[in-house]
Amino acid sequence: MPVDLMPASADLIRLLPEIVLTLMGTLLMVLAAILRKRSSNAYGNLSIAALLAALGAAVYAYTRQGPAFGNMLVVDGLATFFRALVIVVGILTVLASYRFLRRQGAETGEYHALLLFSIAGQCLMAAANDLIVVFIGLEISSLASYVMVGYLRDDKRANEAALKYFLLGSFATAFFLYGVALVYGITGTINLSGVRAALTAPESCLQAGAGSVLCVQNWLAPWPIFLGVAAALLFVGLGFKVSAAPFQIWAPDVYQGAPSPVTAFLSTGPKAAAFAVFLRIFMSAFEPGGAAWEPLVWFSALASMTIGNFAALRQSNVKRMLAYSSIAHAGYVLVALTARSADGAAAVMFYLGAYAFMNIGAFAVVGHLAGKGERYQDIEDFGGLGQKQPLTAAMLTIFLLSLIGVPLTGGFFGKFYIFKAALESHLVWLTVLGLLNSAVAAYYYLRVLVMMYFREPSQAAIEAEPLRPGLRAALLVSAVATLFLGIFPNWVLDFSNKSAAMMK
Amino acid sequence: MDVVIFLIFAIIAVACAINVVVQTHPISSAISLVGVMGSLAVIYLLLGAEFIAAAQVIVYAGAIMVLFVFVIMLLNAGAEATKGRAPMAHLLGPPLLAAFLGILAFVVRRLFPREYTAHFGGFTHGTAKDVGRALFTTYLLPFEAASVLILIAIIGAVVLARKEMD
Amino acid sequence: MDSFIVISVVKAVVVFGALLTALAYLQWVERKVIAHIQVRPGPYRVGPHGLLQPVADIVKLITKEDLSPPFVNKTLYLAAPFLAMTLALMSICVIPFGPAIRVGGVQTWMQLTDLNIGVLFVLAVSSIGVYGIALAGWSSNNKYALLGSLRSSAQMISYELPLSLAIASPLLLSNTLSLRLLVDSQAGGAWRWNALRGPFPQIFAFVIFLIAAFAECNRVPFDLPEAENELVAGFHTEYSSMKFASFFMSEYANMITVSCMATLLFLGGWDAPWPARYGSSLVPTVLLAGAGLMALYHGIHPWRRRDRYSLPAAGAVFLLAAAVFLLPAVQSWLMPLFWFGAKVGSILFAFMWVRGTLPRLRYDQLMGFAWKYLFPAAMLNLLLTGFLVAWGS
Amino acid sequence: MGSVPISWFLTLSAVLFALGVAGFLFRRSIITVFMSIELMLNAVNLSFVTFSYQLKKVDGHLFSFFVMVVAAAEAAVGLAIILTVFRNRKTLNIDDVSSMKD
Repeated sequence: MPVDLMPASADLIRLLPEIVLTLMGTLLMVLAAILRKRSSNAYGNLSIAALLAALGAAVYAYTRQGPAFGNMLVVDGLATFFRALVIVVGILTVLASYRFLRRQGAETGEYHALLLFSIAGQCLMAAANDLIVVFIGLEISSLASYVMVGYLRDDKRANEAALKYFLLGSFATAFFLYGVALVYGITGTINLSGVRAALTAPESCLQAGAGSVLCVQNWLAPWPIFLGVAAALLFVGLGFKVSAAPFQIWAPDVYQGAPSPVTAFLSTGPKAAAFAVFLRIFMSAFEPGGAAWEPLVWFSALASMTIGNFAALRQSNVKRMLAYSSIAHAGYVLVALTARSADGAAAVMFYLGAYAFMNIGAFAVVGHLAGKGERYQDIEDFGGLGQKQPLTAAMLTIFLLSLIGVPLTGGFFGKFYIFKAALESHLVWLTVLGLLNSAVAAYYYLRVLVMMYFREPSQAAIEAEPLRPGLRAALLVSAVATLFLGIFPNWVLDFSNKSAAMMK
Repeated sequence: MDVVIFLIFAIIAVACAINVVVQTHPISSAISLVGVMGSLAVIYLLLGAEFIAAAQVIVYAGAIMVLFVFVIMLLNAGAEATKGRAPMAHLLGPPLLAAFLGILAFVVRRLFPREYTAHFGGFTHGTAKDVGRALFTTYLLPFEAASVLILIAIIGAVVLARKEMD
Repeated sequence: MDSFIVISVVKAVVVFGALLTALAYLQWVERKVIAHIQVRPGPYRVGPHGLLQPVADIVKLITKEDLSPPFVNKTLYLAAPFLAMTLALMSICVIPFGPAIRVGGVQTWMQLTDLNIGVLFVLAVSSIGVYGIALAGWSSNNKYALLGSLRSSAQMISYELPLSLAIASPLLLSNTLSLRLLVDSQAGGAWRWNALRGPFPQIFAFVIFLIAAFAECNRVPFDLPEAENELVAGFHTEYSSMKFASFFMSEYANMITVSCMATLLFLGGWDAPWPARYGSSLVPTVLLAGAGLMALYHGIHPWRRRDRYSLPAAGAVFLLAAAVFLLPAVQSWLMPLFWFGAKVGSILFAFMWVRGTLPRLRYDQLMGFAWKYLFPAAMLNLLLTGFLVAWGS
Repeated sequence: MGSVPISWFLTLSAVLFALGVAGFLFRRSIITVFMSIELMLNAVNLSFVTFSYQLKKVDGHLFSFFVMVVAAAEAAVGLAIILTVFRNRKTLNIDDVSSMKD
């Protein structure tokens, strides 16, 4: 009768990053109760230590690759890449948060604990090989970020952002779940390897359960329709998380209302994790039914790029502008997904890596300049920053140039690989439209640059305090990483190519 | 017999669900939603999911909806204003929704031909024992992850709803 | 099939008849107990020793004017007492009162219906029981009623947790969710009852269960929802006549349900505390005979004149009952009923005793107590039990 | 007498889901909007349980169990967010909660 409930040690090692993050998050809460200090640097330091430990754990788990927990989790190149990416995003977020939270008098243990939990959820998503684990990872990550968005409770805009993010997020989650239910009915399993096996050898009916749609339909009915509906529903849920059109409406309000470090985190961490899930579901499990979902992604990619870029043109609020630009960037990544090739998958990984650094850097500068209570967010407020704070302005220049896609920055190679993969899959029109879009995008990024270097100092630039060590470290790391990816892309590219090839 | 039970509770569920949507007062919507949940619990029993049926009543009707009713009473929420809605939503909404419902219903109806049926007692492996065994063996990882989720929910609720920021 | 329906109908009539009578008389017993704690006689006028008082109360409640205030939300205002009463009576359907019996060659259980998930059913019904109170307070459109029902909702949600956790530990020992099998697993004497048996006696869980049950029934010292000195009458301020009586009866029905649950979960149900061969079957006879003799003695030397007839009559009834318990033919089904009734009765007496003794808690103390002490204690108990059960198997 | 076609259960689930979507789109009270999401989750649970019956596997029950756990967690956080919004704005109408515009 007694079953051996203790999982094998190999399973635990493959789950190590999540375990480390969760334990440290809990420890932070306990510590906050013992220290009885509302606001302290110690929480930030501890969470940096936790994230570094988790990074180590992720690398260590990579040395012991393979499936875990009955194939619910799989540690491979893709998982490790995205785990490392979200953990690094977490480190940068914490570094950028020190001064920001101090200014708001809100550097509490809970903030850091929630951040750690959220990252743990994203790591779980990156490694998940079962839709139920994906779902729970997604919810861990989302619930923690809902709270983080509304963390400054007395700020009206933050409340509103949290409410919108929460309502639309749960709405999208319900669609995702309905998709999961249909997948379960069609294939009799929701394990992604199982789904793939059921879809590749469907006529045998062995992989799927005897009662599944695959068997019942007996190949008289057009089963790809069902699969298409299931894929569409899953796409709604994930498309929301990556703010792809037409599920992008929440992004501008949430990015604008949330505290700047949280915005930086939201626009990179959850997005990267959701794309990891995207890759696993669409490039691996649903690969056999690829024709059913390709038009969907094609349309969404184009819509995201166009809506994002053209709406960004009209914005005067920089946070809002960056929000629209992040919608556009999700569109570029979707272009690579549409390619449905190993090269495309590798391009997705590379692009998200580069994008994480440049976007966090940009938001960190915005948060730095915004001052107490985030008063200065207008594009005018960047006037004369180059004069007053040359270092900050130089960093922002690097990030913005990378966002445009200028050579020698990570953004350039990211876009290059994406469009290369798209062309190789004969998506000529999408490539052309994407390139046109990047040209449009250059305009609104350049506007900020012009403002910084060719205008008189604004009130915000005059009031801006000098860069504190934490923020400076975050900016330096991001800038160096952006340039590194732009000058030596091969190191990361080789890894992503290898992982993408392994994914099948 | 099974068909009759199904139809009775399916009709109650749909009627209550419609009521959730058309009632203007949140508390009427909440009570209707409890009605949906109760009738779904009976339908779960029909499908042999006795543990889920009990969990449905305990968790959904007994905990989540009580929380809703509690918040509605706490905020003393009144009936919602009927004016000032976006005209676009009203014009485009119903046809789009009907289309969506049509497609969805068509697809799920096509999933299984008519000869695939369910009757009470056709599936008896939904007992607490079966669910528990699967929960602690096959689904151990999601189970543990779900506990983290609940921890987050507690922390989050406390962070947001606490009185002072001191 | 036909006999099944007939038996079911008969059982339903008997159970609900007995239950409703018990509800009416529980009220009388409570008034008497409280009165004796406070050294006064209690109801005395209607019938001998006030025995007809419940009848008088019912007549009064039915004939009272049925007020329905103009400012209430009609539908919910009418639905709330109905809901409270229905839910309170529903749990009794799955509660077994005794083992299988044979009546006229047909074997049946002293239970309306057995569910595999009987415990979950009771939990489910009790978890939605809060709606009756919440809706009553809300629909009354009265701030005191609203406050009362807000308090009540919060209180019931909070105490539901320790209650469920306390239920979980005996379930671990008994390894079943069916109430009937639960009793079977504890058969064989008091040392096999979940409250006392090894490897880990559930005596703490029993105490936690009782405390939480007091709160779930809104009883003193947790009767905040109807604290009359601050909230008038709490959630049922606006209710009168039979609608008020419904709330009142549902409270007593809930008390009976939780007492039955405590008996089934922790005290071995209808199982005698020690086996019949050591004379446990003589206990009711001895007790009843003792009571009968005492009544006869007091009848011979009455304090008051009227007792000259009533007490000997009562004594005769007791002696007759004592004799009935000796008949082997009825002993097989009367003994379980006696033990079940005795255990449930003791717990109900505890309810009244506490009401006569303890003061009411303040609201924040009440919530703090649930979350800071009761919940961790229940959790700890469950963990220890789990470890010991796993270690033992 | 007789048994119920599986497709009826699925249709019921789809109808409830669509009604949830309708509630989400047309209601203006934040709490009702949130309740519509719960309705959608309930519809999904019915699908899970139905497929579980059809496949004669218990897994679907587990999924709907996890959905319930998640729904409970979401309810706690969501209602807390609604409370903070109400505290700052004294309104529960979703149209009044839109201070940020392009």
